[in-house]
Amino acid sequence: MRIGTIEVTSRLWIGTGGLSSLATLRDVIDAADPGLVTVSMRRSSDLGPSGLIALLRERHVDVLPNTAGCLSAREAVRTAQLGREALGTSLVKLEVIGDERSLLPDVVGLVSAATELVADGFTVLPYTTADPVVARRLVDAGCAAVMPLGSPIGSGLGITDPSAIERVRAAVDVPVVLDAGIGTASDAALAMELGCDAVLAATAITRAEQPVAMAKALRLAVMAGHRARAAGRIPRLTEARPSSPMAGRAAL
Amino acid sequence: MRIGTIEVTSRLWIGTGGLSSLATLRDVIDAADPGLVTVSMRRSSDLGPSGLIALLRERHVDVLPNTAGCLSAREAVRTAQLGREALGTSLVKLEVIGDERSLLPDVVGLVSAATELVADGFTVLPYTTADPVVARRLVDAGCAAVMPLGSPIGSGLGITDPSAIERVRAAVDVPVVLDAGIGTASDAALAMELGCDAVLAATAITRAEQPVAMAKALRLAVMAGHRARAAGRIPRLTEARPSSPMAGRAAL
Amino acid sequence: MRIGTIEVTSRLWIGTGGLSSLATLRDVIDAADPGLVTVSMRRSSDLGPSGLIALLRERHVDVLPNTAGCLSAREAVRTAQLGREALGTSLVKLEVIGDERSLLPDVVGLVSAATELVADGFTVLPYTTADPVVARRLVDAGCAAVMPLGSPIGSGLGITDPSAIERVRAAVDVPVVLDAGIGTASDAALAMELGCDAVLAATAITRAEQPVAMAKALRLAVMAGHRARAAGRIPRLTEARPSSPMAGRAAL
Amino acid sequence: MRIGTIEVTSRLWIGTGGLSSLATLRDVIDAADPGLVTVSMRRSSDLGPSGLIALLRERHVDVLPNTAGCLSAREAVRTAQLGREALGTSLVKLEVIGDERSLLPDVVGLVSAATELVADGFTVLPYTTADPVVARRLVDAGCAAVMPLGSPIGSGLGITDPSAIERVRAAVDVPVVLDAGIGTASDAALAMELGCDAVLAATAITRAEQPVAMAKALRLAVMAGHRARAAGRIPRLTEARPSSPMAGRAAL
Amino acid sequence: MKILVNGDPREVPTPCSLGELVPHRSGVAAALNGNVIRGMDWDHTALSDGDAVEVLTAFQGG
Amino acid sequence: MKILVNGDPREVPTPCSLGELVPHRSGVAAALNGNVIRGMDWDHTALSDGDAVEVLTAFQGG
Amino acid sequence: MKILVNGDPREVPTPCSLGELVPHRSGVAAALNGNVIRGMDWDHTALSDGDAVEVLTAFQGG
Amino acid sequence: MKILVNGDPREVPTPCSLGELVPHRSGVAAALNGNVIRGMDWDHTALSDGDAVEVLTAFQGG
Repeated sequence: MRIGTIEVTSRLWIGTGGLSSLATLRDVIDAADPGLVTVSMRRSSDLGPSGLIALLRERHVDVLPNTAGCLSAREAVRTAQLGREALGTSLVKLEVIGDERSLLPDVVGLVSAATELVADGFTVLPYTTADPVVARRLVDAGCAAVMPLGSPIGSGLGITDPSAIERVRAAVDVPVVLDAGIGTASDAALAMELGCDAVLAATAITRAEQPVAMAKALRLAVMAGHRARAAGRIPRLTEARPSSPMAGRAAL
Repeated sequence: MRIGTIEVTSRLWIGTGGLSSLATLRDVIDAADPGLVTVSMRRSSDLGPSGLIALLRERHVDVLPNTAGCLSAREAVRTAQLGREALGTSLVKLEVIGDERSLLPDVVGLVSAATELVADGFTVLPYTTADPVVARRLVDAGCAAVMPLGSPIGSGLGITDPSAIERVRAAVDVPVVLDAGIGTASDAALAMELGCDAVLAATAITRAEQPVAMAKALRLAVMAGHRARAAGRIPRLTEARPSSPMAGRAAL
Repeated sequence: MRIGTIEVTSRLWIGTGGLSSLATLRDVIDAADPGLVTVSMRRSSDLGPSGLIALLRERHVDVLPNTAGCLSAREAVRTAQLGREALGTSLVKLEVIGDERSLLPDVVGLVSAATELVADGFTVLPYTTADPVVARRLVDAGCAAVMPLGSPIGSGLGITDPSAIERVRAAVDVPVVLDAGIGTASDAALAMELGCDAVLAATAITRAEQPVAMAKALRLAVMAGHRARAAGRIPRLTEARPSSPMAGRAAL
Repeated sequence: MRIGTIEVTSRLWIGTGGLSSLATLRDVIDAADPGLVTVSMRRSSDLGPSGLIALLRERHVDVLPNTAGCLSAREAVRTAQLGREALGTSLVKLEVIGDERSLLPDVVGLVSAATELVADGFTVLPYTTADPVVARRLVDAGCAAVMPLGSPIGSGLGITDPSAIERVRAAVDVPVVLDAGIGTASDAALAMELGCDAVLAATAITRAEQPVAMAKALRLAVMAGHRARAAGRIPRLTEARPSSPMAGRAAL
Repeated sequence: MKILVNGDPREVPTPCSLGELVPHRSGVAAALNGNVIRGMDWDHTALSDGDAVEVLTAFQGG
Repeated sequence: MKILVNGDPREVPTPCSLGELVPHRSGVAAALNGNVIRGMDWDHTALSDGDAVEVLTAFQGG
Repeated sequence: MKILVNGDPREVPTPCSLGELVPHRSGVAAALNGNVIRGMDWDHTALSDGDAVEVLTAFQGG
Repeated sequence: MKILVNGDPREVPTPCSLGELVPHRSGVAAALNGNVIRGMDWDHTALSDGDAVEVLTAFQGG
């Protein structure tokens, strides 16, 4: 799919937080074959670039700097600008956190930060609630995609309200990327079946017992869910429906 | 996995009822690469073998005759014996239907039919409720696997009580194959994540808008769920957990 | 409702296990105004009657001895007979436990024990799975009611598969009493809305922080759910439906 | 509870839309004993007061005018002002609809309309999403309560994401009133168990087969849920926990 | 003169105040060209040709 | 003589064995009056007037 | 003689009936070697050396 | 002079430009007293006593 100026092929995107080593991250990237890889902007102790940047360049992955931890629109806008300077990309995963405990977005601050960053030439991908009205406001503000949460960041609760994701999908015509809450493969498949264009998984991979194996599992799950939606699932029936013919049964 | 005397490699099994043509079934089989393929025993109008048998031989798939539609242990036992005669296999998917509307199994009749068929040399795979106590009785009776239902046959409701499938998994050491209820990819992935060894899909594939595409999707989903279970998913948390470091944030 | 020879008016039934004192039990009984009160049969250290029996007589409640903890039909039948001797009632809540960890019933043993006790003149109320086929077998065996579980005993998980309870309700014409799993008021209301005639609550009351207050809450909840079912609820819609008129809006 | 200057005793609030006659509404009011009754402002064909106003005065109920159907902050503010003029109350249930199909609120417009109305002396009760961050913004703007939706207006889907309601409850110290989505008694009980101070039911009552009976059921359900929360429910356990003593079992 | 009352055109004598147009004081509210006019001000609020008046009351609603 | 084959009445010559009635050996199975007869036994299984024969094969099924 | 009462060994005089062992009639029930004995029969039910007697009453339970 | 670099006080020679403080150009970004300074401007951005400089790079994050 197209995100701003770049073509993103893989529908599994990954976050990189929580892994013990860059070596494991390399293996995770190779297993996940991610469409985009998120990073956060933090202080450099030696005032130089991190080893992470070298690794991402080595693996030729497109990087998506986020504004994780920003508690105001102003802070998020400046962090986005620093990300652009350091990484040479106009992409930004915009987070304006409204509550440090639940890490849920502040959608009012989010809309204003998105408006400001779009005007500044950014390709904005906002982390938002599964609210179709807010999603439409973000698209009207010029966002290139919307990233609704399935459940709180790192909770692994999956998609607590699937109908909300379906409403977001129906409300906008930009890519919808399920962000936050994915716990395992079935959650990722469900996200795609609900109409998402991609899934971002961070904790689900990085804190799994075996991150590389989970990366592979999620990659398969995203493909499975995407194909299943295209295949047109059967309707849900409250009654049973025989899968073997009733006719031609023998009298025994 | 081992089912009686045969080694079943693929963890996606398929039912064949509901497809319009054998040509489509051939494509579905090729897309699903099924471990086993179920068929039902019905009257032959010309007293000869069906074209289905020829197709299954041509594709070299292992066939699993069922006793679909049988309303008593006696009827199911005889149908199983006829399946063995016609198809030259001792495998049987044992169904003893207790209610023609919900197509739920009669577990009392099921246990007695299973006992009789095991004594007659069959490798019995019973379609049963997600009841761990019944499952253990079936294994004690000599069944080679248990096939609990996720929801009613053909309903596409998925797995209405995941904890029940987990209890069946914990109760027995033979293969557990999720039977009935699968609607789409995420259902199949969930079944594997709950500890099933395989998934049987019939209506989900045969009545999908595009059966071949859904067969491919379910094949990927079963692999995804199987790997995800092995990878060790993250715990479910009621609180959020940051996926980006809190330390090193800039003062902006 | 009629249970065997006795008329049970209240639709909240209670178990008595887990309370610290008989004094609290007295208050719980007064708050719950229970239709039936279950007790278990255990060894008498002084070979005399327990204080519990005196209390139940004092409050004029109908007692329902159970066969809790019995792991075989034979043990359950004898325990039922001892209950009848000690308490002078032919009512029995029949439990045949199939698994000491999940405390789920062994439905095969249950049907045979029920058959034997009915022949011996008992009014049998079996604790069973939410399986409509087993429920009908129990009714065919002469049971006066069926008591399907919502979720495991003492788990407080409520009704994990509401559709299963609805199927049991549709399958039999004797009273259906939701047994096991109730955690709080909404669970009890839901049970009645699904068509149950009564709810048995034990742990939900006895291990609540304030047992007497919870008893009162469940009493109200059972009434609420019973009336709500009779009132005929609105259908579930995937779309919104305005509750204020669209016509006559001002132009402002 | 206290809402602005008035003391609201009953925890069941009702909407009045959808009933065929004022006579039925009178009976519904008597059965529900509502804390507040919502009305909408519409054009008067004879330029005079409606019969509804006379009825509400006769039954001595406190009225809560809403801004239902308003698609902008400006329209909602003016409708609120007209409601105050016509009904002589400073209470307003503030609705700013963001999507005519789902009738979900536009939370950005909602916060600005709430701010304006608070400055104008209103006691504002906003209909909002189950978003704790938005809820806190509304309280910071001076709202007297927050009214999160359980599911879309008139859908009868109940509370699709209970954890979201719990988060709203934890985020604010003003009354939380569950608005929209209630279908039947168990939904209302659950809302109170999640920590809501009251429940607003409209369609659930007015479009039930028997509105008066459902009003009574919801009244009981709200009481049940409120008491159950206070009583302190048992924890949810994945394992069973015996409700009968294991000790003292006979050897039979 | 011609004014709009609740969206419908209506002929009223000149001069005409909002108070003359709307006989009641209680249970209704009025807006003139989108601006809410308090009841106390109706009598000395003169209507002009082309004015749009909205007169609302309470109806059953959720 | 008259027998029932898959529920339908059919006239067959006398004598007639199950093997003569059912030409195929592979992919089909037969029951005589409710009892399953193995293929090897068909030729020396004589049919009698009024017998009910069921001849089954595999069809698509779940 | 030695018998088991509720699983515990106990010395009782010979002869001894079940009725002599269990003073109460109401609110209790007894089984002798696994067989339930009705109260009316306790007095003429003689106990023998090694018998296992279970005497139960009602306790709080779910 | 004394400035703050990533929150820590540091003594730097006078004069000192942002470019002199931060040796690298790629993979890092800098803000001076809260305002982002583009890399091309670092060399002619003089630091003053008490300035707060933030120098960031990319770390693993969700």
